[in-house]
Amino acid sequence: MTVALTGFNVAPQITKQFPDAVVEANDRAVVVKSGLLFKVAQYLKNTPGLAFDYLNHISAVDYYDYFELVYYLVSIEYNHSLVLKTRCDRNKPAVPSAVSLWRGADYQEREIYDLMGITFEGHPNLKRIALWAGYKGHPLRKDYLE
Amino acid sequence: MTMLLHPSLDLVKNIPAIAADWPGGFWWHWLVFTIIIIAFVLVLVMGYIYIERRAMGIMQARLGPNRVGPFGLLQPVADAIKVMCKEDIVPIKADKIVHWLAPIVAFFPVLMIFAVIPFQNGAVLADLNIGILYVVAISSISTVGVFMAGWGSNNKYTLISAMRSVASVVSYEIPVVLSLAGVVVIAGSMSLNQIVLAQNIPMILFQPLGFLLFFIGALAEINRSPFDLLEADSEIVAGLHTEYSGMKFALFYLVEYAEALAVSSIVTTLFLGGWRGPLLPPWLWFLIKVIAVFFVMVWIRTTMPRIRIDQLMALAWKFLFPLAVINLVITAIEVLVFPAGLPWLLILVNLAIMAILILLWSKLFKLGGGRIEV
Amino acid sequence: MEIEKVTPVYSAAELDRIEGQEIEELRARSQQPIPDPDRWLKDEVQRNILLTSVDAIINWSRRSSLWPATFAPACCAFEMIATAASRFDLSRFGMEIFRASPRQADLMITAGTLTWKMAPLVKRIYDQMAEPKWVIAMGACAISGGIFASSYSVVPGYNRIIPVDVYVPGCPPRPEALLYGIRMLHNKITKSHSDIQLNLLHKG
Amino acid sequence: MTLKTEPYVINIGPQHPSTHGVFRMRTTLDGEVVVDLEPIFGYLHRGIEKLAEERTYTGFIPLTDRLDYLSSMSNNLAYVLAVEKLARVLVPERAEYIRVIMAELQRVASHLIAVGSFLNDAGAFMTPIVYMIREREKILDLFEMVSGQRLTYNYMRVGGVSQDLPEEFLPALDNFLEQMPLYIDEYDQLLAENEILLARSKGVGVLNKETAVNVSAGGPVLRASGVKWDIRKADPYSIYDRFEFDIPTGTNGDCYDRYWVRVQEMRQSLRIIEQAKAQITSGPVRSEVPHLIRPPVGEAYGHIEAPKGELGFYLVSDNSIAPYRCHIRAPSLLNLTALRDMIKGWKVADLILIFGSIDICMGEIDR
Repeated sequence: MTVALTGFNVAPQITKQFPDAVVEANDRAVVVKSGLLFKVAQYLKNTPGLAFDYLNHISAVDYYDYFELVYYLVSIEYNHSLVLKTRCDRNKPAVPSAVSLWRGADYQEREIYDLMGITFEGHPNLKRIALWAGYKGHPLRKDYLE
Repeated sequence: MTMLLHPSLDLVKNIPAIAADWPGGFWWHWLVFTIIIIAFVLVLVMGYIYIERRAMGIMQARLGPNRVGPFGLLQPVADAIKVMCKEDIVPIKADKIVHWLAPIVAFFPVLMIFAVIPFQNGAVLADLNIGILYVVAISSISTVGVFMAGWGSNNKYTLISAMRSVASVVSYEIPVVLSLAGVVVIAGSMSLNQIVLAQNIPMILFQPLGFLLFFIGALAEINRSPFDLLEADSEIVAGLHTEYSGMKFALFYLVEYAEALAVSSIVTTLFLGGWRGPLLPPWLWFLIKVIAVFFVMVWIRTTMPRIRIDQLMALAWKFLFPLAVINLVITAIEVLVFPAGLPWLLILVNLAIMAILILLWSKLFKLGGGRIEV
Repeated sequence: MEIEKVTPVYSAAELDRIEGQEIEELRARSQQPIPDPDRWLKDEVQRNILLTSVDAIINWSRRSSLWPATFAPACCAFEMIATAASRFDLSRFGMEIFRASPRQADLMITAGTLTWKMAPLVKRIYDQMAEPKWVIAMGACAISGGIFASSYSVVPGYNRIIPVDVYVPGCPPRPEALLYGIRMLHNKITKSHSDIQLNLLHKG
Repeated sequence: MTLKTEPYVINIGPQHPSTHGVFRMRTTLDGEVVVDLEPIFGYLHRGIEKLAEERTYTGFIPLTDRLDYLSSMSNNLAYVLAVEKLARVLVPERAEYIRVIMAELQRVASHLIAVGSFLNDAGAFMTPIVYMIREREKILDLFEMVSGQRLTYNYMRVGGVSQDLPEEFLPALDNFLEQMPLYIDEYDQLLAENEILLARSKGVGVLNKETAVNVSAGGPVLRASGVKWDIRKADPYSIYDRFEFDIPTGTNGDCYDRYWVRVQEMRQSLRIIEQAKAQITSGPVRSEVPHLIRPPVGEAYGHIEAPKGELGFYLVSDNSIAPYRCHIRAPSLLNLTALRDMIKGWKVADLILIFGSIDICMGEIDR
């Protein structure tokens, strides 16, 4: 059975390493600052005991005021999982890219860029994936007008 | 030159040889046989298409065409009429003359091969004393047509296909010719009619290895499965035919099956005793054998996956070529030792030699590999 | 082995931009359905007696050897493949030769949803097919966009892009339904005129 | 040796005989060797995630059928599991067994197509896929018995399945379970030692263990690389903890291993169905769920081991009748991430073969 680590389990460890990284920790997830996302992810991936070597999926949710990015991390070694979240501003949405940590993020980040309009800084090939170049708007946003 | 002719010619004697200028006069002979050959090729190509589709259907647990005419026999006719009535498209950036000429250049050499194939004793358009050399030389010209099509279409897929075809023909010509040499050494003649007359015992028994090498090489030369890299549907769309439609495509389609027909005729003539056989008339024996050989080709096509281009080359140079040379040497020694004709015991010896050589080589030679660092 | 680098004529970004433009243009152009090619119904009465037997043979050959183009966008493709495979066996009608190159195909079975991104390519494939050619719209998506009609990227029916001869409803249609559609197309071809005859009609 | 040749760009797809749908690869070739490759998606992007936001929770089930249209039952299962997690719905015992039987039958059906089209890509002219479709038809018959559909079943519901098994289903299933192992043996005989197939697929397109994990590959692709990771064992959903089965893993991560893992998984699936059939209980097949489900505010991630890898639905609810956000973790998309590494340096023919061995479904990739 995959043990789902909650925010309470992991937040203290992250805080120890990056004192002001954690925004919120609840029974489902740990929310970190978008600026420190890459560093936290790196820490989570490379620390023995956590070793989240498998990025299950990335998702983005539009909450009208902000975007929330959901990283579902799994450790195949320890068989546990963690939901890592980050929030970004709706006016100028940008978060650091995780491709250099998990290459599985490649197409998913492009998809979020395409459909949600969030820029991933440091992505090697950030362009539209599902729609075509020149398409207006980002369909998965809640205020998308057809 | 009559090593094998001396024992008993009774089978052949029953069938009187047709005069060299039958039915009288050079021009009549020429006209009649040209018509026979064209009719033979066209009708049998349609037959082949029908046989291939029905046999393939049955091997794939289904029926195959059966709605058009009795047992679907008219299916190839319908295909032919339809293809001929279709629009002919020439791509705007194609090399128009080359694109137009390619199917013709590919088709006529194949038709010319049949000039030396005997349908009965002496029933042949031109009984050339260098028959095999003629076949080998003429059949290679088709490749020029294929390459013209690949180049003239101005399409990358066709170009890849043409390159593959040229590469395979150039490589496979060598083992094919060497394995044919074995037959020539035993029969003591290059005339196809003489070779048939020399086969009181079908040549396949004296040349089992030669037969296999020739058959594999010929399959590769005419690009039939498992060597159908030319028209590899799953890789390069329709390969060579990608830009052809209508009548020109029909010609290429015809070439494909006419080549198969040519190969099966040559195999029949050289290895299976040609038109010879008991009871039935000679031309019927010839037809039966030709169709049986083609059936084997269909069988292989439905069973085998395709091999890769570098494996194709490796097979020619590392497997077929050395075996063909060894086969030729062994045959030459046998003929030297038994100048009065090969005794039937040699059949067993040859079969054993074939089995040993193939087992040995399949241990030495493995297909595989192929990655290039980029 | 050393390989010399050659810069391509267009960069990947440039190609993407051109393709995007093409899609937008086609999208603006094809907001109305193309009427179905039912020319044969009108001039049924004008049937030229002299050429009917030639017509009959040509039409017979055309309907007896309809070679479909390999074109499998979405879900319906697997019902099409099932139709071609052993249980339903399309080869009975001489249709098992799926031509990979549209140049040699007669029939396009549009098996699946069409998106605007795919639309220019479908149009190109259709244009690449040699005359005479037919189109069967297979499945709800191909007819009207079906279950995805309200989506932002789906073309509501292939008839916005190319003329359609026969519509086979279903989501996806069963193989029997597709076979019925093919039979309908056979009937339609039987009643159609050859190009020779149409040319004569227009002249006379 | 220095060989100066000019690489050229060739477009493979979206309409190409072996791109399994409308996938497109902008390939740079040097002669026959693949130098570079850029996959281009989106030719089947139907906006399913957006459509989820305008449909009710139950009304979205038919759309999940059309994601990976070769394994509709698995898609249904993953989605209803996510909704059940979100709305905290319990499922009756019998329904769980029915779900397992369906999901495993679907795995066999999907793998049949995967193996068949892999061999078709290898150039075996139509024959293997025709035989495998023949067997798949038998599974489709079983599905048709329970759902009335051949491809898009729309069978599972939140809190169970739409209807009970008909009387004739279990005998027919028995019959199928008797025949199927023989067919698989037949494939093994025909293919497992075919010299050309071995030459074409052994050592071709190797995906090593670290890369496979790093690119989030899943399913047979991950397991062929030697990672023993199967959601059915790692995080047993439904009632998978009650069955005994093995996870076949490969060693080299080449095309042949992926093919072999799929064949072995078919056998394991049959084993699971065998057990589920023996244990199945009688009772209701659907718990009482309101017609319009309004899950509490929150989020849930339901995932299963679909035939192509881990299929997950990430649902966010705002206590309305429609999902606020529905994200689909599509296994095929993530499996494709490694395509470029696997293909570089191989020939065009291998490109098609390696691509075929990943077993993708465009409906799921583009969504």
